Amino acid sequence: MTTAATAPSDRSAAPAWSSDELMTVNAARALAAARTCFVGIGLPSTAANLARRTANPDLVLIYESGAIGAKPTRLPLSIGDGELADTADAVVSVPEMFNYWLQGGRIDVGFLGAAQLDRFGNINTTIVDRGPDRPEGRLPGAGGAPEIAANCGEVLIVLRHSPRNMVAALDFRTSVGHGDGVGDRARLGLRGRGPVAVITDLGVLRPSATTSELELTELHPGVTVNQVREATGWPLAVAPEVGVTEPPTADELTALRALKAA
Amino acid sequence: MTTAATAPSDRSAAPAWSSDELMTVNAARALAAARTCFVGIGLPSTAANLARRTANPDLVLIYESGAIGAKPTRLPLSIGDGELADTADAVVSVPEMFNYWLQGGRIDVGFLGAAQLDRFGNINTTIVDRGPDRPEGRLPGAGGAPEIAANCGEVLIVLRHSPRNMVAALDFRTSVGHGDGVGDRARLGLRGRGPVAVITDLGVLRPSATTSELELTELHPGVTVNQVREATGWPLAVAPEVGVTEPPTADELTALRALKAA
Amino acid sequence: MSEIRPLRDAVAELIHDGDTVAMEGFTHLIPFAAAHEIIRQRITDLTLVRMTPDVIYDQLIGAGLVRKLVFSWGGNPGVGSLHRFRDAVENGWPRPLELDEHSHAGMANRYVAGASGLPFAVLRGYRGTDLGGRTSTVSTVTCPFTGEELAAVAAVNPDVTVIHAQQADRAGNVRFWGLTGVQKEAALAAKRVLVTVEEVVDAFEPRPGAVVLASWTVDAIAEVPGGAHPSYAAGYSVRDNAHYQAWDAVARDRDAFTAWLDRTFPAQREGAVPA
Amino acid sequence: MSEIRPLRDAVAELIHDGDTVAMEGFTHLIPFAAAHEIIRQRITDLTLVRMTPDVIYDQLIGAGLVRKLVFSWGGNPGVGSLHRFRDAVENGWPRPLELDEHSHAGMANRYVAGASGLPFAVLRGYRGTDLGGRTSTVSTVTCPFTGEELAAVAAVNPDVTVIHAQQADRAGNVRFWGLTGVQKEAALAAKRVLVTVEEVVDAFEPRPGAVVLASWTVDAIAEVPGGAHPSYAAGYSVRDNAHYQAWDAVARDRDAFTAWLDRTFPAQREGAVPA
Repeated sequence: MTTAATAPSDRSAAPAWSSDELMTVNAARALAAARTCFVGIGLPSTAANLARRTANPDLVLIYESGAIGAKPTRLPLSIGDGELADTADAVVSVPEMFNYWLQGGRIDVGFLGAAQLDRFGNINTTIVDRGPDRPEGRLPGAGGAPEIAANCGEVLIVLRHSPRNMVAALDFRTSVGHGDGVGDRARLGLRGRGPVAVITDLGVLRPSATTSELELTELHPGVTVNQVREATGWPLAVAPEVGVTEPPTADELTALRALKAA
Repeated sequence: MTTAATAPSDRSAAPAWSSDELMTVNAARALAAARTCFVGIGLPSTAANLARRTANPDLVLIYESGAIGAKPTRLPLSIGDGELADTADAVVSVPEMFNYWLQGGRIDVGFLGAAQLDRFGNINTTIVDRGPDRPEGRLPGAGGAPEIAANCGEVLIVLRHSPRNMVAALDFRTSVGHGDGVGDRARLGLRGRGPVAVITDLGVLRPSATTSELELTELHPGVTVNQVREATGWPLAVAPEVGVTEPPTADELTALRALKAA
Repeated sequence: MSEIRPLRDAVAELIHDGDTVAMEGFTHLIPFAAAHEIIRQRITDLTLVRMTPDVIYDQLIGAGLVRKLVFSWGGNPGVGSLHRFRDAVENGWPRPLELDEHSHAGMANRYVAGASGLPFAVLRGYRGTDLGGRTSTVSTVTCPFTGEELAAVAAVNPDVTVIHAQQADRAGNVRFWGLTGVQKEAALAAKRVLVTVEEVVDAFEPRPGAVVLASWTVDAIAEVPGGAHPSYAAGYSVRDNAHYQAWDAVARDRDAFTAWLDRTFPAQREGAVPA
Repeated sequence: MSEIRPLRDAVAELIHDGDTVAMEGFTHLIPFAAAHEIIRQRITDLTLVRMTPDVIYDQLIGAGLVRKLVFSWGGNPGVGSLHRFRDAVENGWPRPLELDEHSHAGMANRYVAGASGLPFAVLRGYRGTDLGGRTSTVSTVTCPFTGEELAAVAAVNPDVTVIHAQQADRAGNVRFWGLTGVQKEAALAAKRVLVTVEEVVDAFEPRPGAVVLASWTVDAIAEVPGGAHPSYAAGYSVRDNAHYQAWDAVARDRDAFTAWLDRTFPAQREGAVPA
């Protein structure tokens, strides 16, 4: 964190980082203590690869395509790019990945994106109401997410904060976060702890220990509570003490930009 | 068959072949039309390897240790000798072998031995009554046999004929042949046809189309029906016409002896 | 026992109108050339099965050949939507598309059950989601030992599975390596199997991580170098990511897609008046 | 994360009296050296799990360390009986041996369920046999789609799984090849994993057919060249069939066996008066 102060103090220049970079850097930091991470493509993959270059060089990246311990030198476009297999410690079949590795309870952290998220961290990636003409507008669907959400030790969710994404009621529940509230995961027989943090471009939400409802626990530098409230589609709970995330360090930004440029 | 006549006519010399050789040669011939054979160790393995050298050079040998298309140059002692893997078209894990290959219904012929066999071709390899002191004398147990008997297209059984082996009632039913009689396999949901031939050192028994009870259909050269009756622990059914098996050819004997000597 | 033959003949013989067809390959080794041959031959009313429909099924759906889709993730990986898939589902263009939608874990296990000769598979999945409410191929079973309730998914047994592999040998054995996905299970679950390969070799050299399908598990092999493009074949090509990105613009617009279809498969429109 | 350490320490730390222990290896790669270390340390009251008990468990049973055996085929492959196993079952010598007896398909699926985090597995098996009547770990389930009744077997999750592999690398990853059996499943089903290896190498060279266990799935690795003898390690040794044949005479007779035990593990009898 030694060099971070140089950037935000330079207020006359263009912002030293984008809100997406804030989101990604904070998502990578959330992996500091993980041994293994099941990585979805897109933002989760960027954050997990950044973590390997910064907070957690030993992080084992696991892609649903079958690569265990992948060490890609650049960001893969798909979860099946050749470099994932070429650099992996082991490559397994897709059924083995889902049965022995994910369902077997071997993965510490599942890292998911979401098209819609509700206050209990449940995820929709299946259909969205696009109005009277298209009440069932298609999204890609479930992929690995339902079982990642069910079986990983814990789940991190990363998505951009907007009322369209953070909704009062999902149009479809693809993956279970905390279900209908505290105790619901146990009732459903889901083994992992579920979502422990939702990292957005505005801040971080975490489930309340008593209700499992997401509450705002951290803001990114320069963001206000009201901004987050306005970007959230339900009446947002706010933690008694709201922290501010550390600004990205120069090392983090350099690594992230190198990763995206490669 | 061109050279076979020279041997049996030479009655003054020692027998040109042993009863075990008769059994093995006839067991190998029973594989003439098979594409794939699931091979147990011992007599079945000897017969299947002989078939590859005589009646069916393209026969695909499948060993439960995971070797598909093994082409051993000498008889393996165990089903896991290294040469089985070294010469195989593919090596798979043991769960895959039993689930995808055997249970998947991909194997034409299962080749089994037996410690006890009953009149419906049911097999015991688990426990035998060794008298009042040891009512549960141990045999090795089931191994792959129950599912080989259930899931192969058809089953061949090879064993030495004696009242101790061919019994009125099994001490334990390890593997199902024709169960309690005709229609029983279907009732149990067993998919293959079950035992189609029992090849012994005295002749061949096949299940009756109407009762599924084994009946004597062929004698080996020089063996009488009475000899077989005496060696069978139940009142043996005899087919209306009992054939005589072709004597071993010189090629068959040469191949068998080379195999056993290697 | 497999036969090595021209792709056109193999497709014509093995794939028929109304069939359930699985064309697998998890990002890697997707059998695009075989799909294009299906378009060329206008084989239609298909039920298509694939974990990730990908651009390959976007093309078949847009061409109007697909009645039903069985799948678990319908996006253009790393790019965005599959627009032909969306248009068919949302607007019924060029025809309505019935869906049987699962999770990846569920689909993988449906193939495993199919390959294993079982009517269903058991997994920890679907609990608490809305997925089970939209399909008749998810249910539950209770563990007879613990009393725990688990998800059950019905086996998939396609009429035909089509895969792309790096190599076949002269005896008709097939071998593929790299990310091997769910292709072994998809092939072993099917009644008929068609494999396109980068090349036919005299004999296989040792190769780490290779999956071998013995010749007696395959019906037909066609030698089609580059037959996975814009997907790839490890050791022969790399994924054409630019092509996947460019597909977005082609598929987004019905006219652009139709123009692509006309351009790529001119024979099927030979009776049409040039614009 | 695996640690490379002396076999004696690894066994002492990971395996305790009363544990359920699986020592797998299907004819190939049987971890004899680790079993001998268990005898040396007199770790007892074990429940042993193995598809084929083989000579390795005949020795542990004869040494009186085994309370219960979970298995599917208890012979000396290609030779005949396991006499120590028989003597324990038939005569309770040196102690009674409880059995949980399955078929190979059932045992393989019990490990698969254990590795998959499921309480049971489904298979086509056991129907019409007497096997189910003697164990509480076989039952039935009904397919929710077809109504068909199938066999269910309970998952096996050993306290410890011990396997022998050809190689580990400096990072503690483990690799084995050849006939790979059910070892991956047995290892992934266990709470703790101990691997003996022929050698520790700086880095793995490419190797066809190799199974890799990442270091974070293994607790301890011990370098024990020849640690599978009289079983074998493909690429390092061949199966010592003569040794298996000679075992028959040793095990057939209690005195001959006891003499072998005294000769092979003299330390444990050090308090005994010489004859």
